[in-house]
Amino acid sequence: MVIRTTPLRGHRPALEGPGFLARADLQILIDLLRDDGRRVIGPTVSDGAIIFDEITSLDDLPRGIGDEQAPGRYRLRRRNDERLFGFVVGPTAWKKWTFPALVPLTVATKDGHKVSFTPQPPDSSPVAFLGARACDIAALGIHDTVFTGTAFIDPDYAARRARVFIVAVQCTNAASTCFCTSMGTGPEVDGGHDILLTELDGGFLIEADSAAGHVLMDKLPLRAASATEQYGAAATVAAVRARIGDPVPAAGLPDRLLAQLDHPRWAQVAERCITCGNCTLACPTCFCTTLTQTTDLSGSESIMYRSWDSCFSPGFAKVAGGSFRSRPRDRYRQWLTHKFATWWDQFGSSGCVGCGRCITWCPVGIDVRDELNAIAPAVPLVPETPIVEPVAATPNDFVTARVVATRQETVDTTTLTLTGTDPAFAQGSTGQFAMVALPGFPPLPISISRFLPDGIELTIRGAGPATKAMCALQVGEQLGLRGPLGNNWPLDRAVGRDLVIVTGGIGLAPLRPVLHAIVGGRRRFGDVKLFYGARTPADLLYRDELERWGASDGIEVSLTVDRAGPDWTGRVGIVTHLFDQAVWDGANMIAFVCGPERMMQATATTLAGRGVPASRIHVTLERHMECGIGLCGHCQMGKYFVCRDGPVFSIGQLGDIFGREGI
Amino acid sequence: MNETAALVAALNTSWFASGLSEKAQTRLAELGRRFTAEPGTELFREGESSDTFGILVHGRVALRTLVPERGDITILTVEPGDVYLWSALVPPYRASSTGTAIEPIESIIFEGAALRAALRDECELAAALYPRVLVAVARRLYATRLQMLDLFATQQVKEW
Amino acid sequence: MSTATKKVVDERLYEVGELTRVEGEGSLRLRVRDGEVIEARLGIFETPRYFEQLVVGRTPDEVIDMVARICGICPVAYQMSASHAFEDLFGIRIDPSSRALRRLFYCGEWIESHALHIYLLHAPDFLGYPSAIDMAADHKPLVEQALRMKKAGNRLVTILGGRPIHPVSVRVGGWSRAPRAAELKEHRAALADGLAFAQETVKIVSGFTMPAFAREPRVVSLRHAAEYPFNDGRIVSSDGIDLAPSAWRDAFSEIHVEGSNALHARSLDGKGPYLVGPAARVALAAGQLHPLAKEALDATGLADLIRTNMYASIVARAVELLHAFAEAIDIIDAYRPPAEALVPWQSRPGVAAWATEAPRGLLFHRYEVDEAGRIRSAQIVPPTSQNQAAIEADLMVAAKEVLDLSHEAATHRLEQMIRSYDPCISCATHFLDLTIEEA
Amino acid sequence: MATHATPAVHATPAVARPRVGVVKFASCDGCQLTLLDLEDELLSIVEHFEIVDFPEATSSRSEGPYDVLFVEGSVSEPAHLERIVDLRRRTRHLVTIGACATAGGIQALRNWGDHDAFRAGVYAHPEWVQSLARSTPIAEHVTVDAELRGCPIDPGQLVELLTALTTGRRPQLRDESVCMECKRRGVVCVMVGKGMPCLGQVTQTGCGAICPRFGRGCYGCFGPREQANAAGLTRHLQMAGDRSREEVGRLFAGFTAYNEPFRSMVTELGGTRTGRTGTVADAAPTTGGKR
Repeated sequence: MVIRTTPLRGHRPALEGPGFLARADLQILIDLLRDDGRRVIGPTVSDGAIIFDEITSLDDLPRGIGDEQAPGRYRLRRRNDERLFGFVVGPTAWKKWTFPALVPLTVATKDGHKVSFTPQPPDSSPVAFLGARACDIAALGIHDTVFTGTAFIDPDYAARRARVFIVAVQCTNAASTCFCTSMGTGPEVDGGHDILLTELDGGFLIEADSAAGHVLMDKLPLRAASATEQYGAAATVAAVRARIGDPVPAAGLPDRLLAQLDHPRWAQVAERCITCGNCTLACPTCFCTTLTQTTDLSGSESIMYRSWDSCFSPGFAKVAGGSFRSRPRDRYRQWLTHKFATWWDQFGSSGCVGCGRCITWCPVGIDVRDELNAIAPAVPLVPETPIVEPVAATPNDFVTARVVATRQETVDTTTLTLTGTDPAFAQGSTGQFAMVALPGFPPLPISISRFLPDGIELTIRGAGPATKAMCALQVGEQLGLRGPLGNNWPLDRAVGRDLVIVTGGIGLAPLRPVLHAIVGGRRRFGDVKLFYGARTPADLLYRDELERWGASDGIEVSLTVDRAGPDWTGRVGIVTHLFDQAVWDGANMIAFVCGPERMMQATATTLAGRGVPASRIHVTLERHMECGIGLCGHCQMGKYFVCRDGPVFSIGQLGDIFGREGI
Repeated sequence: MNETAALVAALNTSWFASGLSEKAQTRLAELGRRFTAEPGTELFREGESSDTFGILVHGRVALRTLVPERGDITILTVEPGDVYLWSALVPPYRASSTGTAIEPIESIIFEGAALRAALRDECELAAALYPRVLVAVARRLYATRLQMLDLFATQQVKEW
Repeated sequence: MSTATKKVVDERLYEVGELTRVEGEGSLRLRVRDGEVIEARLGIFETPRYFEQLVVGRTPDEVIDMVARICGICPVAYQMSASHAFEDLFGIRIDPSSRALRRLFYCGEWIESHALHIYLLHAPDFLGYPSAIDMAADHKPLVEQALRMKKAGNRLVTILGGRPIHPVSVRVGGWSRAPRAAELKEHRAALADGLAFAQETVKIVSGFTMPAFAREPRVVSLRHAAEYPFNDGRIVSSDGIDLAPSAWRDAFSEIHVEGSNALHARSLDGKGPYLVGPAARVALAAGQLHPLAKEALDATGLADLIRTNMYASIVARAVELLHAFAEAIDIIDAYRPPAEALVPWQSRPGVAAWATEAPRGLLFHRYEVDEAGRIRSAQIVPPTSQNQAAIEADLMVAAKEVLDLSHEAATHRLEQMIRSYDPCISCATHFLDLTIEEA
Repeated sequence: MATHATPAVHATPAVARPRVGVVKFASCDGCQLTLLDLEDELLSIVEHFEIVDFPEATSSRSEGPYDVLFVEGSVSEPAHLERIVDLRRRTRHLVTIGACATAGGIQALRNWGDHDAFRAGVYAHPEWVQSLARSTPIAEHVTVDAELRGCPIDPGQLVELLTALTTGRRPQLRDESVCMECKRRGVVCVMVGKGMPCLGQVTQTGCGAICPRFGRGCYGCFGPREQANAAGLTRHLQMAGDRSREEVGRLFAGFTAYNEPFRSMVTELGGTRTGRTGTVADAAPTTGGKR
């Protein structure tokens, strides 16, 4: 137990300007924070490095210890002084406490046909970060935007973050790997903290920057800092800035980088890169995660965990049939372009704070600064803004819905009619999807094939275990839903225009609501043509509705199949074949396209040839999705999260990333 | 109007010929003649010699091929305005599939020897016609490629 | 075999094609003609893996990782014999605290291995079940307690070595990482619980009815003045052998027998088979047992039976289980992390040899090390090779006891007899160095 | 006896109590022992699965058929060749467990050596000993439905595989590097922080980063991960780490050496014996214990 006798406390009038705290009295600061019921997290020596961990006393701090850092190399060294913060950022990032590596999100239980999903409360016990540097604070700011700055809030992060008290420390040295100056995040601490310390020979210059900070500061045994001390502090930090210089000139970097997607250097760095993922996990801003389920043997209870993942892992961008970024070079390019370029489009800032962790902790010493300078010459490029935000939903929050009807559409495809869905679905609109979960299975994005007053329909093709399990659901059974998610088909833009709908296979499901909407208000649209392709006549979905749309609803329905027997007198050939000779005036036309990516490319090309402007050719994309709201990072495509900014995009929006390999 | 004018008019409705110069259209009309058939009519048979070039004006023609043990498989249906028969331009002037009218059809057909002679002697006509043929062939090729991809097949994901 | 084809009056063949509830693949074959045993054979057809060749050219630390893979049940034993052998040759003095951790490590493996054998492999024989799984249907609490003990042992090895099977932290010169005192303290309660049930276990197994059997074998084990034998002591026998732990070859050697991929160890003095393992250790080192274990042993009053009735080895094993729990707790209570978990060392050429006590008995390693500190040749003598001759001698004795039983009962009885040795056949396989036979 | 609780919705409606077998080829038995080491789950496992064949644990035997067969060990003697094919015929899900079954095991180091010399070097009468010149993974002989890596396998992954089976989902076995787990656990990288060579970057995750947690480099017992850039790591260790070819080769010449790309590294760099005699020797004595 610590005994504190500080005559000054409580009696001293609040200081004007910075105070001076004797080094030994830092213990008092620690004790005060702990008395507030906070765990104090600070630097301490462990396994030959200075990590962040819970500390209780000054003795836990690395007194008189500094570090040497270089690409792929980190060593501690004795300093010839008693400084407690005479080092630079180490392997640990503060996200360990605000965004832990492993978080239980939801407990799902199954009892007969009843299922339930219970969100897990975050551990929000108060903590204090002692020794956060400028770059660390900038990193927290970036996470604030990612997790709480858009329409979507991550409740776990929000709760943890709200309980952090930050004691910042000015950098009085720099490592060879630092480049905060280039990223505009440091070395000077500029806001985002409660208390700021600058270490001097005898102690600390101390300033408060928040109400809580001032309250605490007033309890400390301080004297006013002398002008010399203030000048000394400022001079040291200025010296640090000078030492770092400007290793990565940042002006126009995003555009320069995106203009070099085909640079040979990507392949060269992939020779050295082991794609181990260390850079992304050491990075204080990387936020990609993956869900895993742990189930008891009876399958009656399963816990859904969220854990750190990395775009460098081959499995990260996997969908049925392979990975979207099959080559290491694709994955390195994804990481670098996201961090330094497309992050701007998503969150209005760079994703890098220049802390240098990815350089020091790269086992093979790849230096991101060298790669950037080698790859990105000055070429401008015009960024575009993402379109409408869909309805919000948190990643751990499932609503259970009940199956009231099932319809076998084809041999492998079933339509489920669900009730008891989230009221939000009543506001849902065409093209949106839901994250659908069964206990023990990873949640899957399924597009909504019909909106009903008291529920929705999902048309699911049983391809993998989870989808097969969903197709096998019987009337009365339950499943978990999140949503509706994603944006919608821009029907408003189709009003008064000729609408062409081109789709294939299961792709008709997300467009079915569009057709319902059209039938509901047919007069608002010009000619409406539906071109629908399937593998064989037996694979056509919604046959009765196709019949009706064509016969009585004033929609020109053209069907084609890839192959058929002689008894089929309809068309045979790919779907574009249905209109690639049509002599159209594309000028007043808008197109909605959904199907396999190759088919959409063929269609887009043909439509463009008919004179339909790229901005009015809309496609819906499929990517690996886990959170559905742009928090897990799986579905990134260039600057977009397909789940949040899509799934519907115009060809104009996508530009040349549509159909490019490895994006 | 006279037969030629009528054929020119018919040609103009077709995607294939509408782009051609008036001169080329007229010349084609002189070379071609109108042809009609009832649904079910077999227009040409896979492997048999078929020294004709044909442009479909109305109706639909199914191109089929016989696969042992699977029977006749329709590989493509040709829409109005497209070329449905070009074996007259490609030695050995045999049909590569069986063409059957699945609707009442009307087409314009050209006798092979005459057409080839004209194309050989009249550079202007050849220069006008061949690019259109090439586009038709290229498009057919691309479509076939996509069909081969079997895009809508269920990707059977491995159970484990 | 030609004899098999001959027609003879009352020839009986007892055969178990694949022994079950033993570690590895072995077979049993016993032929009795007119009441006379004419063939008794523990066949071992475990596939050879050539470890003694694989380690040639490798460094001592690599050897420690490699030889662990000889046996999934007693990897610690292999790491112990190897590390001690090299430390002896290189003149390394490890931190006393590191030495205590090595004993603790062994306690963990003994607990895991003995609990596994007593309850999951052997007890079903006495209680009449094909397996502990079936036994659990009627004796669930018993099996659950046994699993808790086993877990306590595994946990101990895991705290020290990262995982119960093929742990990673043993290095020549000590440990790549020594545990914090708190890590061990956290586990104390589980060990105390295990200790209590181990005491119970001694009572339970000494209550089992032992089939009649009488043969007093020579016994061999390590003996240490102050400690129950784990990593240290002298190799002694019931008839006067007394050697340094590095000098096994002064008294013993191995031979290759047809129909077996393992080798028989024999003593050079020609006095025939000898026994290693729990029964041998209890016979030779009962004096060094932990007071709690000694007390429990005396309470059973079976000390003599253990020496003469192989089936009673389960009692010896239970007593050692108890000892391991008791000593583990003592070590944890006294534990201070080593000042230097890993002491620097430099190789020197020569012969590195050492014996330690694996759960199943004496385990001897011998390596020739070259100037570069790489292995030039290796010899590894596991307990089961040494017991093999004794097992076959005991089959002779057991045979007489089973003649009146039904063929099936007799066969089962013989298999049970073999199980009493806790044979570790993966270990037993492929350990012979040609040069020895020539020597 | 509790019945299995496989929910009705399952993709592959599991039969009541899947029949499970455990068999071994050339191995140390450690992986099958891992099943017995699931002390907390064992009794529940035997409620949900019918253990029909498991010689190490029970005297009751079965010839199958098996819903799940766990295969331990490598194919390394003539009899194994027929046996594995025969077992495959009687098995629905064949799961290989451990480095021997998935990579040939440590005994596959003999694949670089002279087998006859090895045999003669160990046995007085090599002619009595049946063994193949190469020790090979099960997948080299029959189709494998799932594999659990590791020397030994990880208990957690084993439980995940079993629950995946009762739940009907695909087992969630990550195909990422050991580094990922190392970082998630906040372990300080031994390669960057201590200059120790470590195979974690090129090795499949699953162990929980045990070796780095215990202050040493990963020795790759879970085998090469998908697209492992072993060549890149080798270049770095030789150039930046200033290590000899043979020293780097010995890193790969371990328990999963026979799986590509480790195999190519060993062949290219050496590190294991390539003949009966002669040790690959550096001039200087071996040292250890240094941090």
